[in-house]
Amino acid sequence: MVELPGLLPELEVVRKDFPILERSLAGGLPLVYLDSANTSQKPQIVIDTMVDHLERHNANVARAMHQLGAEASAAFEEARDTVAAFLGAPSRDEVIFTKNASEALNLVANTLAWAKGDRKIGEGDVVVTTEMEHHSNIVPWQLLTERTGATLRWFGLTDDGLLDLSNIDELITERTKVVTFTWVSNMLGTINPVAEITRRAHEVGALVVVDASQAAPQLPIDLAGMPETDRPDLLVFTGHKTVGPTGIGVLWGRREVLEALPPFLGGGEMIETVRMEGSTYAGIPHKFEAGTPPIVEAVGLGAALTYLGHVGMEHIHAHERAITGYAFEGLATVPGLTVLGPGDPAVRGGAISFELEGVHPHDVAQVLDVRGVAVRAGHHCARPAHARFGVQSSTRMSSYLYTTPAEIDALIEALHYTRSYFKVG
Amino acid sequence: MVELPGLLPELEVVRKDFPILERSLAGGLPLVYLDSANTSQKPQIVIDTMVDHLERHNANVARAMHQLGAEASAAFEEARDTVAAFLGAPSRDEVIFTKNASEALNLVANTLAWAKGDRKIGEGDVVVTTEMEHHSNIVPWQLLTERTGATLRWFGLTDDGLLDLSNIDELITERTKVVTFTWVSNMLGTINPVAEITRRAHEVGALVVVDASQAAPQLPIDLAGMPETDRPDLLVFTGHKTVGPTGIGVLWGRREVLEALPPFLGGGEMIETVRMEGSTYAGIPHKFEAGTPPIVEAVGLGAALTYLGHVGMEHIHAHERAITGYAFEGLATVPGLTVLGPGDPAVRGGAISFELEGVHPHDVAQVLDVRGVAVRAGHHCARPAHARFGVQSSTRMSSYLYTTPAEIDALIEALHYTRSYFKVG
Amino acid sequence: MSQQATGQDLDALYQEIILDHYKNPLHAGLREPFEAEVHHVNPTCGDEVTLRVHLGGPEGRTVEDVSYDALGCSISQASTSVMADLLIGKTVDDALAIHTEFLTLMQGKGTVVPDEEVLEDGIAFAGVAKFPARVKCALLSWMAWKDATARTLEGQAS
Amino acid sequence: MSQQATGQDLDALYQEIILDHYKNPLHAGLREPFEAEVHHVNPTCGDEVTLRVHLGGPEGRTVEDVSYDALGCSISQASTSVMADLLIGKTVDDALAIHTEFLTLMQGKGTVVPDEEVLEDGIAFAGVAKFPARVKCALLSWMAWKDATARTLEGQAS
Ligand SMILES: Cc1ncc(COP(=O)(O)O)c(C=O)c1O
Ligand SMILES: Cc1ncc(COP(=O)(O)O)c(C=O)c1O
Repeated sequence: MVELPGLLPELEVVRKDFPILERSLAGGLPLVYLDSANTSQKPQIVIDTMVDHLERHNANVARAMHQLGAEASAAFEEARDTVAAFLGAPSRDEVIFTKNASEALNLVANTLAWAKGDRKIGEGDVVVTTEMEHHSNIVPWQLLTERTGATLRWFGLTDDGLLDLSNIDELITERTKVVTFTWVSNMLGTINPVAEITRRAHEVGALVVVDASQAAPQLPIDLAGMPETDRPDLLVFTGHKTVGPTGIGVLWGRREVLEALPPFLGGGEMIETVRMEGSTYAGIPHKFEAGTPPIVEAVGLGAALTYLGHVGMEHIHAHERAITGYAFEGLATVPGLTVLGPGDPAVRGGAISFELEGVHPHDVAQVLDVRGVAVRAGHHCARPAHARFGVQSSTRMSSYLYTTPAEIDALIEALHYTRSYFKVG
Repeated sequence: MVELPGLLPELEVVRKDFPILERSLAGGLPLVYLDSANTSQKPQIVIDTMVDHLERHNANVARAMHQLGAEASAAFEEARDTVAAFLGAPSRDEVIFTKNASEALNLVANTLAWAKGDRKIGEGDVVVTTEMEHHSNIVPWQLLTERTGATLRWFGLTDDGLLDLSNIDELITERTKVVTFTWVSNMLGTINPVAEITRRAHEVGALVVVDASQAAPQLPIDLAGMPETDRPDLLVFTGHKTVGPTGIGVLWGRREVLEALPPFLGGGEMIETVRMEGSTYAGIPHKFEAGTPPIVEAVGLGAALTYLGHVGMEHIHAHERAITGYAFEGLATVPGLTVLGPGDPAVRGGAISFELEGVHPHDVAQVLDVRGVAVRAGHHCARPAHARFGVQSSTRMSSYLYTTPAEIDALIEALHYTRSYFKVG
Repeated sequence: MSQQATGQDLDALYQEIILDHYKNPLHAGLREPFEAEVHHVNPTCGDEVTLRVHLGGPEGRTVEDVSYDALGCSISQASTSVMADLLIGKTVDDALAIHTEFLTLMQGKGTVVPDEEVLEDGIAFAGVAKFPARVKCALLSWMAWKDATARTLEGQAS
Repeated sequence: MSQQATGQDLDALYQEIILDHYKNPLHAGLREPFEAEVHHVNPTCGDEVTLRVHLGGPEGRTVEDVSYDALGCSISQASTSVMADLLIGKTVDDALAIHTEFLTLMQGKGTVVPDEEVLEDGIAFAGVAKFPARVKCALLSWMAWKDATARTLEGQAS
């Protein structure tokens, strides 16, 4: 086995925590799962915690005051504490559970449309996003600006796959109300300079919304540790990419901002008093959590983040870097293969999109799949970034804390095989 | 054991399917769970199906084309088929997964605000709801009408807890764009005349939105079997009340209506093509499913509805009626106890809210809880209905397919004890 | 795992003092004069309190009156009654100290030993701390009082 | 449980005929005249096709031309080529019958035996039916053709 500095020392033990990794695929092949940027696999402890909750503590929360209700409420609110600790959030009340990252981003865009006063987005206002965003951080802002008459603008990309900040002064102006961008690109792997952009946006009084869907799984985050000028106002991530279940996402927001925004969805839990003639609303976080929340999902997410905390986000980050570096070396041996995005693996996240000359990404992914190697092919919900590089789609490998160098070897070998299968080169 | 006509013949076998029912509470007491209208318990098969999915088939859907991805997508889309069959939906594409019933109702209210043409809600338009709705079917319409300048009106209630339809001609007029109401009240137990109200609303061209959150768990539903005039245009329910997990709800809508509505949340999965300058959207159901959907939750819901189907919705309905009738008899023996809602148990759903003279509902629930009997106390997210009857809160027992007559006996006994504990009467 | 109750705890929860205050609440009703009136709700269950505060004395730093109209369970009603009786006549600073003491007791999950010198009848609520779902009931009017007092002080300052 | 592929299936998927069409697509390019042009996308992966239909002959019931500009994988590209070659020159009714036959084959999960008389080179896609994720690739341009033809017929009717 290859020895790489930075690799998780107990990698084989970590892998044992993930039951799916023992699965074999068609033809008895072992699973080589390199699609973690799409969704991560789940450790046993997450599954067991959810099962225990469903089999022993299931009840609705907040509203039920019997023993099961108290247990379920405690477990749910403990999960909020865990998320707050994971993000280093200044206050637990600033943590709002949503169904995924997409809903969290839409929540912000929607409430800005209906906000009153300062925060309201309307004609003449500018919202700034970037060309490397996931569709979930583009479409909500398109809908918002189309519906309110505001203008959507965006940072372009350099040929290297970095944000092109050269025209930042034209984009971030007194008219700019919102600046939103991804911390780590799910396609290019790029890690963006959060502090720098946030500081600039704050100078003009714009709100900063950070999509941490790819950052939360692999980078240590400490909101309270950031200087206030550099700290985003709102930040989202999604449970299923941080070894948690589907059906749960997180919106963190600065208290004053959340308090100033109107409600998003109306219904049970988010109210103070309901009269037919009109209602008043609960304080944060409940104001933004209408209806029965994703209870067992929050409990599962709590277990997931606790698990990541035990392994250590610093170590996971180092592991991802080691694997990414190793993959870069391997990919360089495949003729006709071009990596999209930054060339230096040390400044990237753990997702690598590439093209293989003469073979369409679907066909690459298909041949890889038959060899047990699971990657993603397509535009990875980042069509504009693909368009920017003049490609319609790409193949993406993405690693995580359970990825081994041997799995990268299997990928590289399968890529060589793909070339020979399609008789290219 | 009491023999009641209508009781599920294999009740003890059914109970064995629900692991939580074997749990003991503080003091070693058995659990008497009478809070199923709040959330239902989960059979082993639902939990096992979710575990199997997470341990063996977990991947993102639609976008992943490797083996795990194909398995996860198939499981997810099969769940949609199961929901369609459960509702007797005319088409599977009309089934949209949301995070709960509340989101489904908000989805409709929100998209009506942004709709173009005929469906758009604006000044002069009227939305009609009722005084017996759950907050989740009031607040979204308050937000919609406040934000668009439309008017919210509502059906009142008779002293018997039925919808007061005497002024239906004043409420449902040419100006009425939406009529929404609950099929079964979660507080009063009332079963509303869906066909009659729908027919009237359709005569004026209004959209009919039915909240089936309490109906879906206990009544057989066959949308395709309804004459078109009587069939609601949109209908919602929530997974956790139909022995499924939290984090998943369902919106069913007539194809033409769903196609005419603009998108709700923007992001991955709901798009056709994304350009920075603007996007086009996928067809239904995906148009309304932005981001990674609640995958394992949909799979769990599929298992849940399949389970209910095996027991048989007709039988579950009969069981609920038998238990409700038996509970009515028992409650009548408790001095100072008044049931809210229709007096005839045969025309009610399985939720019974009541007052106990001289003891506040919280205190009732507290004493019951110490005896292992879990009920709900408060306004049950139906504050206006409580206000209508001049009460601030009530105690509610709600049964389900696993409820036994012996559990009702335990409730009644605990109510007698409560009276003696608080020295009333 | 369960922090919940058994039969004995029920008696700890519903102490005689609590039931007495519930049946015969002290200082109930809304009275004049007052500087601030607030309306607080427990959204979970619908318990409500409308509460007025009147500060007076030297520099307006004495709690001259706490009057209220409250709807709710025995715990929330009794807590309101006990609070009004405890705080009326105290200086604002002393009242705030009592408030803190009561809060600490309620949030202690049953581990805090109450100080009868400070809390008087309020020590009867020690048992409530073991019932997480009921802590909010006991705190409803205390939170309302703090809110109303803060508003009154703000009013004085401006 | 898995309906998925093993090594042999790969060769069934990527038959020589498919790879030939992929490398040398027939009837590619957008041509005049045409009555309808449509643009279809597979949102999952981004494959796209712009496709034109020209109907002519007696009562405009003959497929005179199918021209296209397509971006996509080998399966979607080859399928477009095979389709154009199959349908050009057929009557609309025959073409629709072929369309149905192809659809049935694709949706058969690998259980349908294709009729070479009807589908000609199209039988090479039998292996695709075993790859649920790829069925959409194979159907993209067929759906586009049907759409464009329907529009043309509507245009004739009005
Ligand atoms: C009648 C009714 N409507 C809507 C809801 C809301 O369901 P959920 O909380 O799952 O969104 C409920 C249950 O809480 C209900 O009983
Ligand atoms: C950068 C980024 N943003 C947003 C999302 C959306 O997350 P979800 O699909 O869970 O809403 C994803 C993942 O799909 C992502 O990679």
